[in-house]
Amino acid sequence: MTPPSHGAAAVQKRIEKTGDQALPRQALTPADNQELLRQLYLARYFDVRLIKEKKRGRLRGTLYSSHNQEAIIVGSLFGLEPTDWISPIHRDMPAFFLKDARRGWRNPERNGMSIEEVCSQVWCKATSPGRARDNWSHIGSKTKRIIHSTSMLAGTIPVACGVAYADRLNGGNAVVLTYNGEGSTAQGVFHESINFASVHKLPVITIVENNQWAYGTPVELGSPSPDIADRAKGYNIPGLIADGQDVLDVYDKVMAAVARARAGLGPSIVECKTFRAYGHGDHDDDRAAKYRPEEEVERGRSRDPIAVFKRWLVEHNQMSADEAQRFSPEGLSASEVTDDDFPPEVVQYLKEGIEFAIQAPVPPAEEGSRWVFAEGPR
Amino acid sequence: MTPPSHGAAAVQKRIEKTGDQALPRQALTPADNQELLRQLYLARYFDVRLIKEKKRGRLRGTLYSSHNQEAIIVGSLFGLEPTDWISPIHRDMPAFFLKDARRGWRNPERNGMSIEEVCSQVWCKATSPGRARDNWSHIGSKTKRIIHSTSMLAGTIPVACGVAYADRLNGGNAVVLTYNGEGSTAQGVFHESINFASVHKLPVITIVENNQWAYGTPVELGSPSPDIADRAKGYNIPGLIADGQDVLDVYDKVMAAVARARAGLGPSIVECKTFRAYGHGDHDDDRAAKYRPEEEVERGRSRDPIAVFKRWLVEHNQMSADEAQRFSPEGLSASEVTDDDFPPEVVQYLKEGIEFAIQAPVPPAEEGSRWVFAEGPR
Amino acid sequence: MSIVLEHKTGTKRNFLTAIKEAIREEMALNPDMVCMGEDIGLLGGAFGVTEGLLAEFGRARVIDAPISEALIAGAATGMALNGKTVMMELQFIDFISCGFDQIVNTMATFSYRTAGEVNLPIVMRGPAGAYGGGALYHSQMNEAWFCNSPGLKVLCPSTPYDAKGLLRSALRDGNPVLIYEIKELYRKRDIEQELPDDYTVPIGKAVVRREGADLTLVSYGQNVYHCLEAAEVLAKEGSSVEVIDLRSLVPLDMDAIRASIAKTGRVVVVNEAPMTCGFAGEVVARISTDCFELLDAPPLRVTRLDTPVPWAKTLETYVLPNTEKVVAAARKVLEF
Amino acid sequence: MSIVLEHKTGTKRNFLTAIKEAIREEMALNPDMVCMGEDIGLLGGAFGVTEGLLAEFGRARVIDAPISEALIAGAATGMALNGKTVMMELQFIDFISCGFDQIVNTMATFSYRTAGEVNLPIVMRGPAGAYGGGALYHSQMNEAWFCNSPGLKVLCPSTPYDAKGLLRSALRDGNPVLIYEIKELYRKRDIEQELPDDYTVPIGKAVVRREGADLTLVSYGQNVYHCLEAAEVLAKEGSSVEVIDLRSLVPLDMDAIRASIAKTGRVVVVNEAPMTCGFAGEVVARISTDCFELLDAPPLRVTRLDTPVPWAKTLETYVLPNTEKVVAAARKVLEF
Ligand SMILES: Cc1ncc(C[n+]2csc(CCOP(=O)(O)OP(=O)(O)O)c2C)c(N)n1
Ligand SMILES: Cc1ncc(C[n+]2csc(CCOP(=O)(O)OP(=O)(O)O)c2C)c(N)n1
Ligand SMILES: [Mg+2]
Ligand SMILES: [Mg+2]
Repeated sequence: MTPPSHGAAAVQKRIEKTGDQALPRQALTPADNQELLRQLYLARYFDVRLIKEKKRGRLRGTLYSSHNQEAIIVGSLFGLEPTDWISPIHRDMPAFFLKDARRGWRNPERNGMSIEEVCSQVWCKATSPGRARDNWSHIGSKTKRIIHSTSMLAGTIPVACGVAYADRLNGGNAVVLTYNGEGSTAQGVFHESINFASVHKLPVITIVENNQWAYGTPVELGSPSPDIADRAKGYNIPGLIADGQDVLDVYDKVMAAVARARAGLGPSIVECKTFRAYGHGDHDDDRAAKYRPEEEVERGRSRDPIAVFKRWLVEHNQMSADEAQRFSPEGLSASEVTDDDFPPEVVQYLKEGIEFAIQAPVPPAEEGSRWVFAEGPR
Repeated sequence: MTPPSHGAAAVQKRIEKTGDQALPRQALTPADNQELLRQLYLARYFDVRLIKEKKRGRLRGTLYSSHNQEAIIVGSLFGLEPTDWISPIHRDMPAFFLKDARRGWRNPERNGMSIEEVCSQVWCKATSPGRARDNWSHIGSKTKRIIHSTSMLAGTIPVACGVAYADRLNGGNAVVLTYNGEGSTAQGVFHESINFASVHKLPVITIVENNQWAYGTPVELGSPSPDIADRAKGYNIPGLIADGQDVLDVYDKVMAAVARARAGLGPSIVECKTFRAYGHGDHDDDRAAKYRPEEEVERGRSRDPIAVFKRWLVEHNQMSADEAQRFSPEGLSASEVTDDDFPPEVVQYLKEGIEFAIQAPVPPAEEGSRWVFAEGPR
Repeated sequence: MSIVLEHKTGTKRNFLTAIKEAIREEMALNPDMVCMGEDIGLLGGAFGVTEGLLAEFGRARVIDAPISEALIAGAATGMALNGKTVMMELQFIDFISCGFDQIVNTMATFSYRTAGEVNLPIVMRGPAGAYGGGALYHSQMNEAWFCNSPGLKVLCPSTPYDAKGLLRSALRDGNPVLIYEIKELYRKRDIEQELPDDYTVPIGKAVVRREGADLTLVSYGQNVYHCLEAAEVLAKEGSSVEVIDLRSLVPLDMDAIRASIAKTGRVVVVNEAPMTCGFAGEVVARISTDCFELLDAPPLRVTRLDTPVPWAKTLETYVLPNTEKVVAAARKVLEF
Repeated sequence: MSIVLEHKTGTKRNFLTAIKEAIREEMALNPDMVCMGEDIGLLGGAFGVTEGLLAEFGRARVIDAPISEALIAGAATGMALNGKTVMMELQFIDFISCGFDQIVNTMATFSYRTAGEVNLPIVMRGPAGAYGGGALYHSQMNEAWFCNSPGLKVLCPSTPYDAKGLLRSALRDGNPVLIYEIKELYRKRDIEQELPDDYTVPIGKAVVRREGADLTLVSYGQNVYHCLEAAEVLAKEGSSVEVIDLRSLVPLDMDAIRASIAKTGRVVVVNEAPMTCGFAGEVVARISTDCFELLDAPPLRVTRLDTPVPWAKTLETYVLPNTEKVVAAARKVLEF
């Protein structure tokens, strides 16, 4: 049974480049670009490492891989101010520690989560920001301005609206970035929220990671248009389409939306065309092979965001072809790569996080009945 | 405190005429047009009569007047097949007895409710289609193909989708017309439903009665665009705008949508620009004067649908200027008109319905605990 | 303070005015407070509870929301997450079902899942209850859904004094609080009260509305008045009936219930919501577990039948509790 | 009939397969039946319950819905209104809250508000329950919300036999039926059963899983197994414990409960949902009212604490019922 198809081959064609001469990327220095690449490596390494840990039975819960979608997370976060808010969901684990990472991965002042915090969460330890009370991506931080999501898809967008509204009252100038899969945009609360954001010109940007599949349902059965950006038309707001495999294109489009939001002009939707590397979650890898056509898988894999960006760096003389060869996890699945495929500082960074998490205590049982209601400051 | 405004004066300008030469209206005979006018009178008379009854304390519940919005109900229903489904809501009471009325108001074969049934409902009697278990517009009929709505705004649209989907499976060729206020289109389930209808190309037509106000909230605070039809763009479906005061324009636009739906091309939104004659409900008449600018009220009242249609008939030589004077409730409020302002057959028709309802029994108390679950055929 | 001085101290306030005052006073006291709901600004609310707020506090703090209950609840959560205290009005409590997920899964759980990092000062309130011919969708008492959803406090006052005092407490509580306002009480003349200038009513404390020795009637909302009337009737028959008004469902004041049953040994719980899994059942369950040895007769419930609320008066009366039904149940228990 | 013959009669079926068979058989028998849900077609459902349906019955009758629970519930209502029987899958029962209004206000009330003109043959089913580390949003038992919403039947089977038999009954019932499928039982080996070729299990009948004379344990879903284990432990201590599996919550088989308590005089109700306004409370309330004279000890509840379900194993164990907690409660009642 082959699924109906908007035509996966056509996806690429629909990624309109803005063609704008004054692209935000012009402001990025070669050093910035090196940092972008490092972050891509880090996001990828985090993912492959977790996949391995999960396979070895060391982790509980389901792992929703962000493999191949890292350019969306890295590119969208790179230009944010520390005071901006984000709301990552199931497929965005690296966003927790990449937020504000430009100010230094280990910078304690950084307005993002430390790798220790994130690993503690993955390892279900008391040192996680939520003390291991909800799982995986369901963490957040008020001070670090990361909205805590639930499992209910699109459920954080109204919260983002409230955060943005309050920020304006508080005299702030923050934008709020929410992440969603394309399938989740079918939820009613997506509509209610974007509608409200548009009416009130709230600085809420909805990043739609259109990886063509919502679990086992192709985009054709979830949306009348293959371009989720089209949904923006119903709210009189911009719907940008970015090449989700191209970190600079994501950066450009998101920064355009950010600039607009910060100027008080309201929300945008930024659809990032991408491709889900594996099954929906790690439990789905085998079944995915049955419902997803092999040709689509191959086409998708062919544009690894690390490869795409390295190619650009080489073309723009910011990296030699040799250097580009040095660390090459691109195109390889989690089971194929080794630590040697990644820069040592990336491996080291995560290693420390994992070590910390492994040593950390589990939450004491009696905490189970605490904090149903406020107990005053923790 | 004046409300923000998309500019009520601009509303009229945005009513695009299709300009299409092959307008559905071309098929209407002068006799059809006389019937349309009769139906406008009937809808108006029903409303003013109920307002009077309510004022005298003879009715329970809240009355949401359809005064001044009758062209939407009459024009949208006129071209339907008996097998089509409709789903009227709070402001559409006349729709219950106008459905399929073209086949004869008193025709027992007609696939619409009899005036006795509707009056029984209004008078809260056991002879109402729902045996007076829910109030006012919350009635329906499976055999007559009228979907029973709840109070939850937009809540019947997903039901309409299901009805349409099943009709297709049943081998039918029905369209389903759902009615909504412009404010209700902010509901999440509106989005979920139109999205689904578009994906499956369901023959679901959403009539949006944009009367500029949702209770005490102007359209500006409920929608980013003054044109609710714009919401259609997010679903890749047509969003037509009709002059809700012009019964022929409503007929044309709805019939265009119906033709498209019946051809298997999917849903449409037909926004009908109109104006709420009184307060939101009869309880709101006095307060409405405080939140709604007087100039807006006057501008709105100036285009009574009965007057608009009579003018057209005179211009097109289907009525003499004298005839047009004969029954002239247009521009008058419920308290100003008398029975003499309406054709006698209209007055008589309703009178019989009311008489029936008044004589009808109230539901016996013990029915209160019945039909929570199926009891088999009633 | 000026806002307090403006009160017509000494004059009686009805239930609705008491609520109105509480909101206005808290808005004045707390610059971080925001009100949000459908038609609460320009119109001043379907029942007029928020009349005047827009003029006094401005559009930024008094938000006329679109008809989007899920957005409203979610945005309230986001505002509270970002430092605001939010009063969120449901136009009718019946429509809370449209924002249900945001309330039970996002808002209610926030403190728990963040291990207390985030506390949400949100008050959700709206007109509730039957007896007014509102039929299925303008009559609901659906409090049990929320009592079964950990993380929400649930209140239901029956007097102007409590309505104001509890609402003020709720707005300062730091947790999401859901208040069922009985709309049939909004303008009831014979329950009007003079209110002190500045006071709160603690959340979680029941109150004895009438003392008695033979039977305890436990209730809240408008059913309290059925209980008081029943107590009158029973008094004439020689029975001394105690009436407890719970006011707060979550948390529940079991001490007050227990103390009363210790005296009377007999109890009837009265509540207009559907019986199955309604709050009356919870009260009966706790009583039968905690007060087993004190009971001289089975604890009874008088509730709505397990039906929606129908429109026609005959039907509505048939399915809802009323004074006669309370008296009948009381007699049964007294004669046991 | 071929579809029945295809069963590997004589081989054991697990809980999931039993459900799968019921759906497939009813789809084959009833050409007006439709299945709808997220990922039920191409994927065959998150747990594989609907695997093969798309291939066998085609796209028109096996609908891969968008992630729109309100639409799904509303469309199910519309299809049923227009002649279809609908099996609607919730990917996890937790997400039912996103379609809540459509279920409680549109679907559940349809028969009532149309005075029986419209009956809706709809079965809503989905994986439910905790103990698997699913945390707050993949662990819920929120059945009490729906038991408090008149017009829905609510079931929770604990064996493959019941899962299949009840599902077939539900699909023929003509009312909206909501089935909580305990996902931890889906593939549990030691509860596999041989199933007869063609059978149904009546809705509204409880079953005695173990007979006993000293104490009644009332439960449903996976807590039945905690009760059975507890009964074993208590048997070794010399107590004879009866275990009742309710299977059907609405309607509830009070006769079965009463008959058991008439023997034992003691009862503990066990349920993994939060305590307040949970179904265990309803059972205790009915017992204390209807069986007052039969009780020799207070009826107790063993439920989840009034918290969400936390992720970490330590926490999850702390808040949920288990065999030890049931034993402890039973001892208390037995020693009373
Ligand atoms: C309200 C709700 N319904 C259903 C689910 C189950 N679910 C989890 S992920 C998923 C698919 C999401 O697809 P998409 O939004 O495209 O994100 P992706 O996983 O592809 O990144 C589904 C249906 C859920 N989490 N929430
Ligand atoms: C879900 C829901 N929320 C709120 C309401 C209360 N309510 C009833 S009518 C109405 C205004 C509707 O405005 P609109 O959709 O524009 O229709 P109109 O009355 O103007 O015809 C509101 C808010 C409701 N019925 N349902
Ligand atoms: Mg996706
Ligand atoms: Mg309107």
